[in-house]
Amino acid sequence: MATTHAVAPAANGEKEPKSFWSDGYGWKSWLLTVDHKRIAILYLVSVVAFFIIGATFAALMRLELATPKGDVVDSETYNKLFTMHGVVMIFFFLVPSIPAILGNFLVPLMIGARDLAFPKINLLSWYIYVVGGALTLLAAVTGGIDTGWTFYTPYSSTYANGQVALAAIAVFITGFSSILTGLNFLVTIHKMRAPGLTWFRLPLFIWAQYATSLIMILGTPVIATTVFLVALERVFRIGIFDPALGGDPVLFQHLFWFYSHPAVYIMILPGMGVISDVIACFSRKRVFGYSFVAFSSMAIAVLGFMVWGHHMYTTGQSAYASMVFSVLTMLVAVPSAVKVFNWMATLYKGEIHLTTPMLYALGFIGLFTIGGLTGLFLGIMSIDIHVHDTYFVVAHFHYVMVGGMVMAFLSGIHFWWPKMFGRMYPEWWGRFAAINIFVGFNLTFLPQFVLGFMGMPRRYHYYPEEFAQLNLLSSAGAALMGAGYLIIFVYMLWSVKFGLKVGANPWKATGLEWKIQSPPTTHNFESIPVVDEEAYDYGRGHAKHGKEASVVR
Amino acid sequence: MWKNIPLLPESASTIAGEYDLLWWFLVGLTVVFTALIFVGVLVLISVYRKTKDSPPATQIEGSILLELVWTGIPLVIVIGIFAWGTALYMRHSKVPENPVEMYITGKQWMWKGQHPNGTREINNLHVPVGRPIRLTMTSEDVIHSYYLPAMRVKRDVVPGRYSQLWFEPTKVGEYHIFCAEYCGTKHSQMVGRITVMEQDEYERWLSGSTGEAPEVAGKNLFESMRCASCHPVEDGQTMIGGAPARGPSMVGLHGREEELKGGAKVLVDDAYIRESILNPMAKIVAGYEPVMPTYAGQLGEEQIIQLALYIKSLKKKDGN
Amino acid sequence: MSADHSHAMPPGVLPPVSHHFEDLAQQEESEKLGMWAFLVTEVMFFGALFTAYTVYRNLYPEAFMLASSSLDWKLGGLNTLVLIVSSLTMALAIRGAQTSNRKVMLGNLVLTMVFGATFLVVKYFEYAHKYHVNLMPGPTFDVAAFGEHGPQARIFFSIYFAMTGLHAFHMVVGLILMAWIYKKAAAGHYTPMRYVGIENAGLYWHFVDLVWIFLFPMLYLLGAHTSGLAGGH
Amino acid sequence: MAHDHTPASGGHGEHAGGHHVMPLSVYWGVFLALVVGTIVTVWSATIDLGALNVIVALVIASAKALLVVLYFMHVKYASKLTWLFVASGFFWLLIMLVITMNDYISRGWLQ
Ligand code: HEA
Ligand code: HEA
Ligand code: HEC
Ligand code: CUA
Ligand SMILES: [Cu+2]
Repeated sequence: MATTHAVAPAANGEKEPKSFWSDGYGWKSWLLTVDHKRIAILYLVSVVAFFIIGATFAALMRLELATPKGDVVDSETYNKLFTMHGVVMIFFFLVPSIPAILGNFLVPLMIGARDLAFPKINLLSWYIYVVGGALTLLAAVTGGIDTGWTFYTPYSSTYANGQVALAAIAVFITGFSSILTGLNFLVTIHKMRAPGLTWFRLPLFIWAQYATSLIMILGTPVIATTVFLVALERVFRIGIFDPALGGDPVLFQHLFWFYSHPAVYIMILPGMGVISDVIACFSRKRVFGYSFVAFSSMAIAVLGFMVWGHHMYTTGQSAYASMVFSVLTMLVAVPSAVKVFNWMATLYKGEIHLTTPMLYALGFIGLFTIGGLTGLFLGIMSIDIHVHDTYFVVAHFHYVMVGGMVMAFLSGIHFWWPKMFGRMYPEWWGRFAAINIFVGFNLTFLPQFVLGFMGMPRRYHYYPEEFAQLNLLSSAGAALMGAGYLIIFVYMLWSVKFGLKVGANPWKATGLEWKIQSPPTTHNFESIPVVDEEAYDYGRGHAKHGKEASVVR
Repeated sequence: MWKNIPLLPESASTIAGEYDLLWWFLVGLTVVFTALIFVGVLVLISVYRKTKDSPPATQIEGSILLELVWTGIPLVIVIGIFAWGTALYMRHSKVPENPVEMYITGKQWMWKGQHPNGTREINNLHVPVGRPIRLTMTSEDVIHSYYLPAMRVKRDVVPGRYSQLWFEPTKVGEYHIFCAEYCGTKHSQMVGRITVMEQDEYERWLSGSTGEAPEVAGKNLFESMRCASCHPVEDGQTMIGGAPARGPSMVGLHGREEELKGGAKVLVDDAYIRESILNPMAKIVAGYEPVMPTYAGQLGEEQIIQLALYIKSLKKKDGN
Repeated sequence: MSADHSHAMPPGVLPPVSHHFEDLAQQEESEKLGMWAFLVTEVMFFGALFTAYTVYRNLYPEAFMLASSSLDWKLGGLNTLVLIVSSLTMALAIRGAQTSNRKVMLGNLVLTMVFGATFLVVKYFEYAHKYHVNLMPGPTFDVAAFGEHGPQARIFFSIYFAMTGLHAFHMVVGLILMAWIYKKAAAGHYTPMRYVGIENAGLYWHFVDLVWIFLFPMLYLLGAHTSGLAGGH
Repeated sequence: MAHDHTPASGGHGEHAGGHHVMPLSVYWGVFLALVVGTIVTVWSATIDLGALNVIVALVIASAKALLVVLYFMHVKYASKLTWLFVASGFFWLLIMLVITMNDYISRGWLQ
């Protein structure tokens, strides 16, 4: 098992090796595939498409916000923009990003299986995702929705114009995609690990996926039911959330956040999994405190379900309940801190390679720390009173979601790109874009912390003059960051055709996925491997200098 | 250019100082930890960066001691800031004695304010400096949120119930009122100014404005809505023809503990009066029949506030 | 749990194993675990409604009692019994598969479907009645029917229809599932060696029964101790 | 789990430990208990026990549910993993109920 499989890059133009890519070329071979790797590629394409849509909304918003007056679009349009931006980015980009793309591709490879437990259900979940996405876009073009991604009642159920019911149904449908993915991963990880691959030999990416899947199957049904009730309320006026009919609008918030807070951990745990793997590889070291990192994922998943009320401090929730939520919020921050410190310790006495994925991983550590610590501000009742629903919150969540998860996503995509496509992206451009995005990101969102403390409310189309300069700065940063994304987009596409071909293990990484050819064949493994080594066993030969041409020496 | 760009919010209330203290403590904490981590990462990558002759990585399994340290320290810190923040919250939620009572109604997309003497204003609020102000707020449509950044207070204004907010301005001046909860198309224009004035100036301002005192408006409503046909408003009053009143007397009602059918007790406050008018069957007063009709749909939030103010003005006469 | 599927199965002895599984045991365990995970999801689906129910029942106890009394406990009780019987027949059908008793298996599957359909028919009459007396939440809802408690009673009925509607939807799905299982059973797919399919269908069916076991007292019997078991006006 | 996956070659008997055939008497016993439980539920609902009515109804319903889960759904003989899944389903339901109600019940407790 310990032998390295890295081979010299085949000269361009040589016949492609048989792989899952060459297993059929027609559209049917893709749209009817049950191969987890092809489904991952389907997700890659559709998720990136939704990112582009969401980013277009963001670009328009930042353009509008560059000046205090509403001069680009009118208020109603602006409101629709941020609603669609939030809905698309959360439900159609970030939630499925790492799980559905990298998770789908890697979970079977990493645990030595030929596929996920339920390949057809896997394909089904992609179709559900596409249908949900299509309905959302339909809602957007046939009237739009202006409720904010949080769908607060009674505004959404009674007063809002536009296609709220349709959008609610779309979110409802998309939920099933998430549930089925989670269910598939759970069963696969439980039942299909290769012989010898015990829980504590699993890559931390798998632990993270496991914890994420738990949240997906336990939380998502609740949002599904809740938005469904909103749709019913809107169409039939059933009175569940509308105070004019006797209902309690705050109940909606409880149910909504029961899912949506845990969902923010759906949007970070997989990223943390990626970071663990990437940092271990490019420090050529086993992750420091493996079991603590593993269990902290589980702790986050479980505790994360008990803190949702920190979004509701100003609603009139009982002070006692707020207190309970507040203290639990503080506790859930601790396992995140544990992870950050363990990653840093992993760097210690390592052999650090500052490759593109590593740059993103390091960026993640820094930005996630800022995002997480400002989350603590918000978790404290008295502090949240002032900054709730201001740009401070906007900055907080972009730090964790963009600075955290998007960085992790980019890290993972770069890291496993050669495995997925058998080719390497241009490393110089990779690093350039990474630094570009890091700078642009901070320029965009750091000023928003200040804006929030000064009191600028979020979801504001017009804003007072005194906030103008900082907003302009933020818009400029967004343009810079946008340029970074554009660069990545271009060179990634380029690399699919022209990138340097690589062997099985260009990074000389550990893990079963690197022991098979790149890109893998449809059935992944000739015979199911027997695992006899611990996770991240970089001490054993992998890190030795070799003569093979590979990116990491 | 940057000289006249404010980077800090004004602080103009008694709690702003304490708030900002904790705030800057947290900022400090964040800066320290962020610096620790940024610098730590930079140092580690420059020391252990792979070069031609750097040694291979040393494999380290982990360290229980270290894990305990970096679980324990953050734990202590977060519990500490939780305690601090919660103590502050508790202290700040206690309303001082004798606040100036004002009423706010949120409505897409404006803030309607009512002073104790009936003066009304829209999207503005004039308040005296150095006096605690208590706002009783409700909404006529969706959820809004009354936000006074300079006072560091914010409270959601939820339809169907009263929410309260208090602050004590310390600095004369004009500050923002924002609506902080997204409420539809013109959410960003649901803004206004709060003007903090010296006490005497405030009084002059008040007297200069006209407006029917809310109690008077409430009294008129009480008669026109025929509340008076069931509820006595003077001690010992009987109804037309000397019949006993069908409903309880309103005299001295506000602030009293009322006994309900079934033995439960309830404190009569604005919310209870509002509920009694809109949903009389929710709580039945002991000794009375549930005959009062609901006025939901007939009275607006502002009118209910006027009625409540009128009822409040019906104090028991001294010596009785 | 067990990851030790190291030993290879002799191929071709048992029913075909999907290509990506190592052996039949692994496949069966996966399929069963998948079903359980799905049921956990189902608990949370209904859970949101249970939460809404609990909140409003706590806020408006009288209205809930009053509104509950206008449901016909006899029909609800009858349906409870019907479902319990169908659960029994379901269990017996699986036992038939386990003991390779084809007649028992198929016969009980048919019974299960019959009782499931009975439940839905009864439910249909209940719904129809509520519709006629304007107790279906919506524009036609008769708020005046409960006096001052009208709006709160409407919430009760909203929750009633949401919960029983979701439940009835599960019954419909269950019936379709049963028909499919029956087809496979008749074709001889289930043997004592391999019957996860019917077993999983059974798990689903029992779960739906289980939800009803809670719904019945929660929805139908709230007012019984004050207004007696009058019901159904 | 405690499964030893004996390759079942002959086509007779159980090939994995989980396949437990329960005696008929158990099924009928459980069935009877469920029917009795239903009757007791209805009966107990007619007596005014105040707040206890709810509790009685819930206790009976939970007992019935437990019987269904343990016997009809065979959890009694299932792997620890299945137990864990079942337990987590109910645990999470409890989280949602308890923490939400925590807000509603404690409104106005503190000041
Ligand atoms: C990926 C998504 C993500 C993640 C991971 C988080 C993580 C956290 N979030 Fe965030 N949050 C959001 C996404 C996310 N959040 C979104 C989208 C919203 C807004 C929703 C809306 O209204 O639209 C929001 C809003 C939000 C609020 C509500 C604000 C408001 O509306 O008023 C609160 C309040 O408590 C909060 C808290 C936290 C906390 C305490 C964490 C913690 O988990 C963070 C833990 C991490 C750390 C603490 C950093 C690492 C620690 C160290 C490096 C060491 C030092 C540590 C210590 C000293 C403790 N978040
Ligand atoms: C996964 C989640 C995700 C991601 C990746 C992003 C990415 C970005 N978001 Fe988003 N955001 C949310 C999730 C996310 N956001 C959510 C949930 C909300 C709350 C919605 C609600 O209130 O309901 C929100 C709200 C939100 C707001 C607040 C709106 C308001 O309250 O009024 C703003 C404002 O600056 C913003 C900006 C951005 C920017 C600049 C990016 C960038 O990272 C995007 C990068 C891409 C580009 C910048 C576009 C490409 C660039 C060009 C084509 C060049 C030209 C550009 C310019 C001229 C500016 N977002
Ligand atoms: C048909 C007679 C009737 C009319 C008209 C009526 N009420 Fe009442 N009201 C009652 C009765 C009887 C009670 C006591 C039983 C109860 O609590 O419902 C009551 C109770 C109240 C209470 C609670 C008093 C307490 O002691 O706790 C308030 C406040 C009140 N009414 C205000 C009003 C107002 C304001 C109006 C007019 C807009 C009004 N009522 C019109 C009959 C009436
Ligand atoms: Cu009112 Cu926003
Ligand atoms: Cu949260």
